[in-house]
Formats: sequence, C-alpha cells, structure tokens
Amino acid sequence: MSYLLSATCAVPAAGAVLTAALPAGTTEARRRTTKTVALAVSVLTLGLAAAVAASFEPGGARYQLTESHSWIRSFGISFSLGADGIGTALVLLTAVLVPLVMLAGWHDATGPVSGSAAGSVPEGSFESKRRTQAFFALILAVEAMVLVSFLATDVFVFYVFFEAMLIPMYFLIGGFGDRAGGPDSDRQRSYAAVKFLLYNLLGGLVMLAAVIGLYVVAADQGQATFSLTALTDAISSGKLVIDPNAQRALFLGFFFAFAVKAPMWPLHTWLPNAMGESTAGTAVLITAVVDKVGTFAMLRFCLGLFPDASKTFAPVIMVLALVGIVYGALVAIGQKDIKRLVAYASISHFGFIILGVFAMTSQGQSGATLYMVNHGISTAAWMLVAGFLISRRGSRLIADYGGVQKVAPVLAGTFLIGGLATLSLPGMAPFVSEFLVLVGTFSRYPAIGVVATFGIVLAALYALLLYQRTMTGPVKAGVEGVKDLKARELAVVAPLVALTLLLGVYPKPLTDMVNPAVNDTLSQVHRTDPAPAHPVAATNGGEQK
Amino acid sequence: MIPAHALAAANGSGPSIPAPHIEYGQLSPMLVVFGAALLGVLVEAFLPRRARASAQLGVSLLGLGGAFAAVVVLAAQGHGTTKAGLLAMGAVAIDGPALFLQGVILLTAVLAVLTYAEGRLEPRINGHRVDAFAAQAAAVPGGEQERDATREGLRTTEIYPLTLFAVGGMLLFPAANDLLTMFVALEVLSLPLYLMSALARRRRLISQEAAVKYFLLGAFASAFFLFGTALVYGYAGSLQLGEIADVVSGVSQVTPALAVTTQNDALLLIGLAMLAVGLLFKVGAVPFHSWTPDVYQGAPTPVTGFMAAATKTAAFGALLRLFYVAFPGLRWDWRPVMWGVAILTMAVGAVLAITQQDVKRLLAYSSVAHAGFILTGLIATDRRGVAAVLFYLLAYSFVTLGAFAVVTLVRDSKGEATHLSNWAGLGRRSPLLAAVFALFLLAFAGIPLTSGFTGKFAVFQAAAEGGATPLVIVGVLSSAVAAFFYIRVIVLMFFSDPQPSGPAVAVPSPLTATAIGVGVLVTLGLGLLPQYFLDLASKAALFTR
Amino acid sequence: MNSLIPLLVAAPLAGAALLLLGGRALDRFGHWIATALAALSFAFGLALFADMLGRDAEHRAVTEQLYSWIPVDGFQADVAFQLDQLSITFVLLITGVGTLIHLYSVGYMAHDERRRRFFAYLNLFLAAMLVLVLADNYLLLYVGWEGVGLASFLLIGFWQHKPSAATAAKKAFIVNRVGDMGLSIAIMLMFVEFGSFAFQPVFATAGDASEGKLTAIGLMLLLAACGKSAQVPLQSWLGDAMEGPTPVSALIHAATMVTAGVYLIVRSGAIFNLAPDAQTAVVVVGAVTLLFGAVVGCAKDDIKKALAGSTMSQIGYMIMAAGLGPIGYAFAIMHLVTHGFFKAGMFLGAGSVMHGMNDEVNMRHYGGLRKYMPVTFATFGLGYLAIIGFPGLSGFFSKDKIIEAAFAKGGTEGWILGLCALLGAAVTAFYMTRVMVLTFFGEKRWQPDAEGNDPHPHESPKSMTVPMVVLAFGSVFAGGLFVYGNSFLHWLEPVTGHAEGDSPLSPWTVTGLATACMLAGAALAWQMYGRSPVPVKPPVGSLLTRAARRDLLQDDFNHAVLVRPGTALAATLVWFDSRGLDGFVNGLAAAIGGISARLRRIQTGYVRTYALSMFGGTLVLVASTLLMRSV
Amino acid sequence: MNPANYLYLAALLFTIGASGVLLRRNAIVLFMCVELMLNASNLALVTFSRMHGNLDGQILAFFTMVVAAAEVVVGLAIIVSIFRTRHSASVDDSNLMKL
Repeated sequence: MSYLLSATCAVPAAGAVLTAALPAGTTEARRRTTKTVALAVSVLTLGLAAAVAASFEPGGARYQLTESHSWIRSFGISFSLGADGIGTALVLLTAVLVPLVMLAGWHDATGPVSGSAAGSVPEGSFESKRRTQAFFALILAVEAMVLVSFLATDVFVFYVFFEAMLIPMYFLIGGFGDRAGGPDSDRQRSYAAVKFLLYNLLGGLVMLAAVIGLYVVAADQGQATFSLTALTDAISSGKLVIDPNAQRALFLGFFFAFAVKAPMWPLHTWLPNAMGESTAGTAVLITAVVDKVGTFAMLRFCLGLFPDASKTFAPVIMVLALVGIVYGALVAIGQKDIKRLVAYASISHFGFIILGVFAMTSQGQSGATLYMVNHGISTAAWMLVAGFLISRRGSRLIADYGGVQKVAPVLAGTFLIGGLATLSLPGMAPFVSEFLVLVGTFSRYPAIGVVATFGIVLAALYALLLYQRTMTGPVKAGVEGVKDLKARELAVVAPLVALTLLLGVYPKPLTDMVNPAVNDTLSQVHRTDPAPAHPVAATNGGEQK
Repeated sequence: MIPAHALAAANGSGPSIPAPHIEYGQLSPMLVVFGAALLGVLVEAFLPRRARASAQLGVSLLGLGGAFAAVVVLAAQGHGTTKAGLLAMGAVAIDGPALFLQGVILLTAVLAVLTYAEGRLEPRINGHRVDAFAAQAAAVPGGEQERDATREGLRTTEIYPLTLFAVGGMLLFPAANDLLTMFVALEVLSLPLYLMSALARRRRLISQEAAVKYFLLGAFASAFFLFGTALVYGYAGSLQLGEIADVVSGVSQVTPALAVTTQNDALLLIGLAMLAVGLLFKVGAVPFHSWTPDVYQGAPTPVTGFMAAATKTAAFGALLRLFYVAFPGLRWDWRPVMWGVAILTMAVGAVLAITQQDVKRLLAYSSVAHAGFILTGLIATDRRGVAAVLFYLLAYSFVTLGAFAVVTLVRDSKGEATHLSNWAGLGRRSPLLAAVFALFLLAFAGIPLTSGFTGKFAVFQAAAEGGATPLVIVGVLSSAVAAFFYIRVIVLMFFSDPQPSGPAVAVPSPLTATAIGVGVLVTLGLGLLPQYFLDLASKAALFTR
Repeated sequence: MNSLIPLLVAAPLAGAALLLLGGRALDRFGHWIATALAALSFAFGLALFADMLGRDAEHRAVTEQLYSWIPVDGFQADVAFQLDQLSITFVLLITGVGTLIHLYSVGYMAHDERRRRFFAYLNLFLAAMLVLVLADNYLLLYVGWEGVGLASFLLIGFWQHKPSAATAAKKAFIVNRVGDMGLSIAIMLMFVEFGSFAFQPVFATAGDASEGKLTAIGLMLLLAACGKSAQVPLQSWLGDAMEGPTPVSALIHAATMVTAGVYLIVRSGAIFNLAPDAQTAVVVVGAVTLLFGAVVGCAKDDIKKALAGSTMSQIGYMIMAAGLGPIGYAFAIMHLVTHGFFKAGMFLGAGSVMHGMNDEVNMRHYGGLRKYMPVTFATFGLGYLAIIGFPGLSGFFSKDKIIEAAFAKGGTEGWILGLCALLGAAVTAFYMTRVMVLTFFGEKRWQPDAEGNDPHPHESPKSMTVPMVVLAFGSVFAGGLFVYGNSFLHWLEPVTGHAEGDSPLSPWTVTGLATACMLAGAALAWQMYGRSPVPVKPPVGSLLTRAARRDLLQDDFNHAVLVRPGTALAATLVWFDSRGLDGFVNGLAAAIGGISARLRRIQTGYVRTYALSMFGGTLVLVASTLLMRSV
Repeated sequence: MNPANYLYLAALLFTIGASGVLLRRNAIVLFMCVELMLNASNLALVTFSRMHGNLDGQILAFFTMVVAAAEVVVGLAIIVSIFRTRHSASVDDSNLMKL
C-alpha cells in the first residue's frame, strides 16, 4: 500500500496546524515567516500532487495508488483513497492554484479588517496578531479537505470532507474581505458567509440523508459498506439492485448537494455574494476549487452509484444546466460589480460542466472534466487580476474604472487574456473543453447543444463588455494612480496564462489521463456514444499522402 | 415482585425476616456516590466554614472518581455484557446501557463539579474568593441578611452534596428495573436539582423563579409518571419491567386477576402514555419542554450545564429501558406516537431557537432539538438504535457541558453576559474562547469531524435502518434550521463589531479550563476517531431483563 | 519540404510572442523583426509554391500531421495542415500582402508609442490566418477563424483610448461570434453525421448523408461566412471596424480576413454541391450584400467607410460566385485575389491620404489631392480602375467571370443574379468614381483644424509608397495573368472542381454589358461630383441616401431587435435573481423566523400555561396511543 | 364493592388534582393539587394491589408518601423563599423569564 495519496492530503493539513501554531505575527518579519511557511507547504503539496500524477498510469486500473485505513468500522467506513484520472486532474488543479492564491493574497490578511471598520482591530490585539496565521492556515485546511474529497473512494469519507470544508471556507469568506465594499461591507460579508454556509449545509444535510439511505439499502442486500468501489462493483455486477424509486430519491439527495455546491441554476444565488464579498483569492478558491468538488461528485457519485436514476433525470438536469448557461451569462451582462460579474460567468460555466456530465457521452464527460480544470485556471487568472485591480482602486464597481490599459498595460493585457479564456477563445484551454462538452451534448441532445452554443456569444458579450468598460476609453478619475502589476503579481498570473495556453494547444496529457476514467463511468451507466449516421471510412484524417 | 403468599409464608415460619440479597459490588457506583453525598452532609455539619469548600470538592471528586473507577472495573469484569444481570431482587439491572450511561454521567459530573469550584470569575469580596452560587440561599435577595452573608464571603457549599445526591439518582435512573425504583430514582435526581436551580449568586430572582417553575412542573410530571405506574401495575400486576413485558406479550402465567385486568388494554396504553410523559418531561421533549428555557436560563450556569448533560443522559437511559425492556411488545403502539413526538421536538426546538436572544435560552432550545434527534435513534427499536443513542448521549454531554462552561466566562459587571448582543465581536476580543465555543456550536450543528456529526449520523442511520426514513428527513431539515442559529452566533462572535462596553472574558482557573479542555478533546476525538467509543456503545447496547 | 508548412505559421507566431513578451527592449526595432518574419513566412510560401509547381496536378496536395490535439474516444482533432492549390493561393496572398502591409506600417505607425504591440498583433493575425487556410480539419480551421477574430479585435481597438474604437472592436468580435456559433454547430453536425470533421473524410463521405443534413451543415457554414465576411445579416461590424489603423483595414478588413468566408464556402464545396438549397441561400446572401454594400458605399463621406462598403459589396460578388457551385468556385477565388491587391492598395492609398491630411477621413474635406500626392494618386487610381472593371485591369477579368457565371446559373435564377451583378458593377463604378473625384479632383476643400494648423497635404514616405506601388502592379496585371490560358482555373480545378454553365448570353455580350454598366456608373458620378463643386457640408439627401448613410439602418435594426430587448432581458434577470430567487429563499428564511416569533409567544412565562401545555400534551399522547391501537 | 369504583374515584381525584394545578394561582395550593394527584395514584395502586393479590402496589404507595414528604420539604423551601422575596405566593407573579 502506497502512502502517497494520504501524504498529499496530510501535508496541507499538517501545514494548516503548523501555520496556525507559529508565533503570533507581531512584526512584519514574523508575518512573513508565517506566509513563507504556508507557501512552502503548498508548494510541497504541489510536488506531491505532481508525484501522484507522475505515478498515475493512464492505461492502468481505474483507481490507482489506492490505500485504505480502518476508520469507523461500526459504520462500515474506512479511510480509503484512490486516484483516478478525473480525480488526479483535479488534484493537480487544486495543488497548482493554492500556492498562487496564497501569493495573490499575500497582503490580504494584513491591514484593516475592512474599509468601514478600519479602526476596529486595535493594533497589537490578539486578532491583528493572528490574522495572518488564520488566513493561511484556513487556506491550507481547505486545500487538505478538497484533496481528500477528490481522492476519497469511500462515500462517507467524501461526505465528511465535502461538508467539513465549508467551515474553513466560511471563515475565509466572512473574515477576510477585499476592502472595496461599501459602508456596510462588514454586514454584506457576513451575510455572504452565512448564505454560503447555509445553502451548502442544507445541501449537505440532504445528502447526509441520502448517504444513510444508500447504506441502508446496500446493507439490506448484504453490502454493508460505504466503499465506492465495492458499491459500484456490486451495482454493475447486479449484486446490488436499488429499487428504481429508492434510486431516484437517493440520486436526488446526492445531486441536490452537488447542485448547490456546483452551483446549478436555480440554487446558485449564494455564489455571487460569496465571491463578491470575499478576497479575490478566496473567490478563486470557491469557484475554481471548492465548487469543482460538486461537479466532480456528480460525475463520480451520482453516475457511478445511481446509473438508472441518472439517466432518468438527465434530460431535466440538462435543461436546468442550459438555463444556467444562458441565465448566468445574461445576468453577468447586467452586473455592475466586477467580482459578481465573474461569479455569474462562473455560473454559466458550471452549466456547461453539468451539461457535459449528464450528456453521458465520452466527449461530454471528458470535456466536463477538462472544463473543471480549465475553468479553474482561466477564472483564477481573470479573477486574480481583477482582484489586483480592485485592490489598487478600492472599488468593485465597473463604473469606477475606465482606461486602465493606458496606465497599467500589463494588468489590462492579462485581464484581457483572462477574459478571452473565459469566452473560450480557441487556442486557449477552455475552448477545448467547451467544444467537447458542446459536441458531446449535441450528439445526444441536438436542440440543447444548439441553444448551449448560443452561450458562446453571450460569453463574448460579458467578457468583452467588462474589458471595454474598465480597460479602454479615456482614463477615468481615480484610475490615474493605478500601478501596473508587480513582480509578485506577475508571478501569480504568468503560470496561469502559460497553463491556459499550453492546455489549449496540447491538452493530450490531460485527456489521456481522463479518458479511461470517463469510459469507466460511461460503462457504469451503460451508455455508449451515439454512433455517427454515416461514419467515415477507417482512414481518419490525413496521412494518405 | 413480592407475592403476598411469600409474605404469608414468612409469617408462618416465625419472626425472622429473610434478608434480601444485595450485590453490593455491582451496586458500588451508586453506593459510593450516595456515601460521598452523606459524607458531604457531614462535612457541611462539622467542618468549619473556611475548610468546607475544598473539602466538599475533594469529597465529591473522590466519590465521583471512585464510582467511575467502580463502573470501569464492573465493565471490565463483563458486567456490561456477559455477566449483566438483575440485582437487588430484580430492582436494579446492571447491564451494558446502565454501565455505559453511568460512566457518562459520572464523567460529566466530575467536569461539572470542577466548574462549580471555579472561584476566579466573580470578583473577590473582602478577600474571599466566591463562586457562582448564592452566599446564603435562604436570605431574601437584596435583603440585609444577604448583604451580610455576601460581605462575609459565604458560599453555598451544600451544592456539592446536592449534586452527589442528584448524581446518585441519575445513576440509579437508567439502571432501574422496576417502576418503583425508577420513580424513586426520578425523585432522588429531581429534588436536588430543584434546589440547585435556586442557588445562583447573581440574578437571584430569576434563579428562584426557575426553581419554582422546575419544581412545580417536575412534581406535576412525576404525578403523571406515578399514575401511569399505577395503571401499568393494574394491568400487569407487577412493577418489574421484565414481568410487565411478559404479561404484555402474553407469555406469563395467567392468574385470575390478570385475566380480568389484561382484558382492559386501555389501562396499559394510558399507563404507558403517562409513564412516557414523566420521562419525556425530563428529557425535554415537546410538548413537555416548556420548562427547559426558563430553568436553563435561571439556574446557575454550572448547574445548567450539569443538568442539561447529565439529566438528559439519565432520563434517556430510563426511557430506553422502559421502552426496550417493558414494552417491546407494544412497539406498534408507541412507535407512531414517539414518531410524532420526535418530529415535533426536532422542529419546534429548532424553529424556536432561531429567535432567541439569550445564549442560555438558545442552548436550552437547542437541547430540545437534540432531544428530538436522540428520539429518532430510540425509535429504531433495535440494538443499533440503542448503541446510537448511547453514543449520542456521550457526545452530547461533553459538548453541552463545555458550551455552558464557556458561557460562564463571558462576563460583564453584572455577572455573566448572556444576552447575545453582548457576544458580538467576541471572536475579535478573545479568538481562542470564541473558537472553542464555535467548535461546540459546530458540534451541536452536526458538522463532520466533530462528535456531534458522528452522533447524528449514528442515530439517523439507526432510524433509517429501522425504517423511519421520513423521520430522518425531518431530522435533516431541522438540522438545517438549527444550523441557522448556531451559525448566527458564530457570525455574531466573529463578524460583528464588538460593543464598546461589551463583556470581558474572564480568565478561568485550571478547573474550568480543564472542563472546557476535556470538552474540546472529546468533541474532536469522537469526531475524528470515534471507533473505540462506537464499539463500546455497541457492545453495551444490550438490555438485560 | 512539407516540414516547411508548420514553419509558415510558426514564423509570425514566434514574432508575436517575442514582441509581446520582449518588453520595452524591443521597442526600437521590434517592427523590423515582425516584418522580417512576415517576409520569411512569404519566402517559405514561395518555396512551397515552387515545390508544388514541380509536381503534377493530382499530387500537389500534401498534408502534414503535426500532433494529436484533442484525442477523446471517437473524437479525433489533430493539429494537421493541408497544403493544396487553394491554400497555397491564400498563403501567398496573406503572406505577400501581409509583408507589404507590415512594411507600410513601419512608416504609418512610426510615431505611435505602442508600435511594438501593433506589429505583434499583425504577426498574430498572420499566424492565425495561415492556420485558418492551412488547417486540414474544421476544428483547427475554427482556431484560425477565431484567431483572426481576436487579431481583428485587438487591431480595430488598437487605439483603445478612443471609446469608439473599443466599441467597434467589441462589436466586431461579438457579431463574428454569432457567425462562429454557426461554424461550431456545423462542426458538431458533421461529427454527429460522419464521426469526423476533417476535410478529406467528410468530403469523401458527404454523399452518404441526407440532403437535409447537408443543407443544415451548409447553412451553418454560411452563417459563419456571413459573420467573418460581413455579409447580410451580419454585416454591421465592418463599417465600424474602420476605427482601426488603416493598414489593418487594408490587410484584415479588405484583403484577407474578411474573405475567409469565401474560402470556407469554396473549401466546403463538396458539401454545398450536394445541398442546392444551401447554395441558393449562399447566392441570395451574396447578391443582397453585393447591392447592400454598394448602396452604402455610395452614401458615405468617410473614405474608409466608403471603401468598407465597397469591400462588403465585392465580397458579395465572391460569395455569390461561390454559391453558384463548381461554375463559380474558381472565379470567386480569383476575384478574391485580385480584390486583395486592388482593395489593399486603395486602403493603403486612403491611409496615405489620411497620413498627409492629419488623419482627416471626410472626403468632403479633401479635393484636388492629386497634385500633392502623385504616387498615392497613381496607385489609388490604378486600384480604382481595377475595381470598376476597366478593361484590361485585373478587376475587369475577375468580375467579368463572375457575372458570366451568374448568368450561366441558368433559368430565371441566372437572369436575376446576372442582372444583380451587372447592376452592382454599375453602382461600383459610381461610388468608386465618387471617391476618386472627391479625393483627388476638384477644388481643395480642406480647412485648418481647431488649432488653426493647415493640414499641409504631402506624399508619404517610401516605406509606405513602395507597398502601394507593388500592390498597384498586382491590381493591373494579376487578372490578365490569371485569365491567360485559364491558368488560374486549371490551377484550382483539382481542388474546387469546375463546370461550365449554360449561359444564355455569350461571353462577349456579358463583357460588353458589364463595360457599359461600368461606364454609365462612372459617368453619372462624374456628372454629379466632377462637374460641379462639392459642398463641404453634406446635403440632406433623399430618404435612401440618408438611410444609406446610416448603413441602411442596420444598427438601428440591430439595436431595436437585439440590443434593447437583450439589455432589458438582462436587467430583468438581474432583478429576478435578487428579488425572485434570492427573495424566495430569503422569504423562506423570514417565514421560518416569523413562525418562530409567533410560536415563541406560547412560552408565556406562566407556570400554569406550561402545565396546561403538558396536560394537553398528555391528553394528546394518551389519545393517540389509544387511537393507534384502534386503527 | 366493585374495585372499579375505587379506580373511578382515583381517576376523579387525579383529574381534580390536575385541574387544580391548571386553575389555581397560589403556589401552595397548586402544590397541594399535585399531592392530590399523587394520592390519587396511591389509591389506584392500593386498589390494584388488592385486585392482583400482591403487595407491590402498596409498597409503592408507601414510597410515594415518603417521596411526597420529601417533595414538600423541597417545595416549601423554594416557595417560602420566593414568598419572602416577593410577598406573594401567586405563581403568576413569577414571570420574569418568558418567550
């Protein structure tokens, strides 16, 4: 048994404890030590994640590097981890983004708590001393829990961490704002944090009922276990037959939680608040990492455990996802707040991911998985640059900006790249995934595919409108002083841009990793790709000459 | 049962009265506690005032510790499992549940006694350290006599023997194997609690009011219990739970009297309902909960903590024994009714807590909601259900005690600052304490990786396996509502600005710190690595009869 | 030799990357790097062309598989290039004209502080355009397709500080996106139908698919072409795109990018040939745009916008020709190439005029410039003669062929199309003569600007005039060269196929008619603008003129039908999101809170009330226990 | 006499006691009503004891008396101390905590 996976999860967890335990940040030097330690831990995690990816053999078993430790025998729970292609891809995404988020939020935890209550944290108070530790420890805690969620091969273990990650996330949202809100930003932020927590908690609790229900149903048929692999094996071999009604109910229980987390229309309204009020780094953590657990879980748990119900509900879900695509984009167009705009854009993108998952074609699901990764990277770039901009001007309102490209061309350029990635420009990573999702959807549900394609026009609208309004035109009052990106900020954006381009031109390593897992998922739901009406002859592509 | 002819036979054979066989060894936990209580009374009578407090503390800790050691030894000897049996002529059952709950009660009591002895919170009076209890309980609040007593630094050290008596009753309550013993235990545990409620040093008026409400309603409930006892006795002709079960299921020999009384099922059913009323009152189930908020608020906070944790444990023990030993045959009659009670309890407790403004009342309603959750486990009517309830009680006791211990620390010039508005910004003033309280609240809310989650999972799983799926769904929804108010408190503590004249957090002595620390450890321990205790609970989950 | 194909793309791409990442250090000579790389790409193109000429017609097409791009089960997208006669034609046009325009820009942008970035974008455009024409499958074509869109966006909006430029750039991209949607759907349809979207397999299997499916694919491709080539109904962006620097208008919005739609349709000939309905749609779009653009061109006073209208109209010709099927494909491309020369030349001329006139674009403020800018006048004039189809110049031959082909379509359809084309030729002559006269003839009408500086019109530097001269050569001779021995037709035939139509008119008749139309149009324009002084302030004009000045109300239409309802919808949804969805959830929370507040009142604080609730509870408990038994 | 009559009486007494608890204001009277309920139970216990011919019920009745006595001690202590504070034995005056 290899311990690589548990090490990958344990390092950030231990790092969180270590960071929290470091001496209080009374001086700038100590604060820097704290940050450096946290960053080092996250880089170490990245190294371990890379090791996981390197030892993952695309052609091998579905779950590799598996390990299992007895945890709560009474409930049939063992702490089992295993990496499949989909999980590994997302582990990599997480491990890449966290150090960048830390670097981007290097100064987010210092200084006043918020614009309005600037004086509310007396210098030298316990809180002002511990804020840095708290911020970075919470990020590491989120990372650890997300990693476990991506690697868990036990339904219960997944559930526990799926749910537990809400708490550090909640404190990140509620405790650390971007200093750009209005006079009642404290109240807004705590509202956002509560909303985030309550929505997700409700989702999680409904899922809890379903998790229990699943166990009861399975135990009735002699499969008293939470092990995902054991359950899916039993289901596909017919040893475990879940009666259709029960299956539908359980599916909905699981799906509800994931749809809240993803978030899918109409359960999305927590996301704009949460992303709008938190720091840019936290917003990235939410939309690029934490929310991915939702879509990831749809693919792994909803489809794997409830194949028939998934098929039953697929059309309904696809329609909701479609509504989400168009709705999210339209509402994004109508936003006045930069970060909320990005949030609604994400809602639109999550629609695509869900579409891909439930199209149940290999293109759709591979596309959806790639989409998760690519959306993570591209939105991170977009959002973090937006955050840099907001921190300079101290406002989130689009109307407060104009002509930034004149004073900060690099910032504007990277912001444009982020926007172009968001609108899935070919040559950039999101295009690959979006097109796969569209093709996958179209090949089974042509009408939905066509309407979803309309989303690419709307995406261009919101992305370019935002760029036009903030970056171009004459320099607005208040923007003159905006400085261009600093070295630290460039170091955050550069890897993201590079990855966006690299995965746009050469996504093969990723697709190779993901494809076998997707095929396995498809075989779990007994779905095969629709065959072309008039397949071309075996000669595929060029090479005749 | 002592049949009349046996007595007659004894008469015939002369004046000698056959001595009942008493297993002192197995009863030693209770005997030790009662012995310590009596010793406490003697201490009160004979020791000089100065020495009393520490002597009482020592006696109590020794007594409780000794009793706990006895419980451990008994359990180790197998009295909880293989050697479980009826003692004292069938009046007391020492079996798994009894020993387990006795252990829980004793541990809670130890921690509670530690919080009683806390002397650093109240300001010193004339150089005397004083605790949370009235200087002289008999004195009129605000009167001359009270002023004198206060000036002399008097302390109501009677609280210790009273607690020991209550603990003795609590130990007996879940072990009581006939209705007589149960009734006596009920009274033995209740009467000291009535008095203890009245002993608050500050806010004596509401303390006295709490006592009188608790007393009158408690006596009222006891009357129902007693009448229920009479009716059940009338039906079955016996007070012993096992024999009642035999009569109910029709396996016992039918005497002429039984032939008449068993005709009348109403006797049995009304009796059962009334017994349930008496016990549901103690656990604080809706609609017998109305005393809880008032009493929890009015009683001295250390007493509230003790009461909330230990009374609930003991009462649920008795409820379990009553339903599982005496009335398993009536399952189809009481289960639907208890369904209703459980649903009402969960829903009303959660909904009413939302609008509370006082932290102690909030915790009181929370305890009502938790009674509902525990009832879902009770309804499972199998061994798993019992194990789940046992585990839940263990988890809940420590969280509750810890939470109330934290409440004692948040103070202003008027004593404890229990109004929630005073808690605003606590997380900024003393993050550690706020974090601890947040942990307890999260455990109450059932967030994974805390003991509350494990417990909730256990009872819901048991309920689902017992076929009570709707109950699980109501439980889940109530949990969501409940989460709302726990989170509200967290928001208040962390994300609101502190009031300028807000309360200060007192630095406790190691006594309270120990209580809180143990609470934290158990909360995390049972959340992260609960297996040992789940095993223990499931091993203990068999009633003897 | 084939390994040169990726280098074609790589050279300008490397240039773009280098210039963008290189930073300030490259400010001084970055433009020369870019120009050199464009020229290098042209050289590679020439080498490949020479190589191709060395092989016989059937073996000229080559493919170069680079790597597997998106491999997912059943879905194979490769980065693979296909170089055949059609694509090498485009390669030479793109890199050739591209290099000239790079050269021209060196002078034109000499004083722009962001010149390095401009050249980076130009290089990026070249790379994307080359990907577009070299791709061997539709998905890779799509990459180039949107890549040129991006370059176009960046270059139209190059002067971002002008809100009008930024708006125009965004508009261009978004309108193009609508077209791109068509291309996406077409690709998806192909994938569903054939399991592939690479050219060769799809074309080989196209015959198996139903006509309905092929029509659908064809219509979607047409939508894409409409977007990129500014055809009705997606034409609205092109006029605004003139906000970009003039070299951009010349290269992207005249010579190359906007003709990509024609390429797409010709390339997909195998599909269109089997979908007559789609072909009909194509010719209708072409014919309508031909006239639409021409009418708009007549009314504009902005020289670049007049030329843009002309571009639209000329591409309308090409699209129409492409819609005619095998009779027209080769001629569409031929006109495309000649148009590339003369229109690029004229745009550069216009740029040269603006350069000398302090960026004045209103032709009513020009006049008599031939004396001040002789080279510009000469080159522009040659381009003018070419576009109106003056006999012997390149436009004469290529347009003539299209008009012939239109008649050759046969039947009523043929007559309608032919007459449209003739009418278009007349109008073309009219508006181009108008441009020519207003700019170079008549009285000088320019005035000092606000600060009192006289414009001092002057000839442009060498780096600008040389490319104009070269292009003028092309405008004059390309047509004759192509028609000589039908060389161009034979060159393309292996790719596009060719069929002779059945024209009701003899070629000479058509030529005669076309020339007559041209002369009539030119004469009318001379009559209106050459014989009498031109008012500096435009006259009110007829209803049609006023509409044409507003681009035949295209923006008003779009605004009323799409923008305003769209904005309203977005605003409604924003409201719905916060009040509706969130309101529902908040309302639910408030409802629970309300229940709680109401329920709280039962906690009266009176012991007797509590006792009552207990008593009542007991009664209910007893009753329900009894009830359970009786049920 | 038919033992059922004793039971009816017991039920009646219990009901009277319970109604008293609900209706009376004076804490002492209220408490006495609880005592009445306990005694009603005692009557029932003794009756049943007699019916079944065993002594369990009677023994419980004795215990009840002891418990009742203990309750009186505790209860009076509490009630008296409240009375001394407020000079009122009405339970309706003890209404500081509510909602």
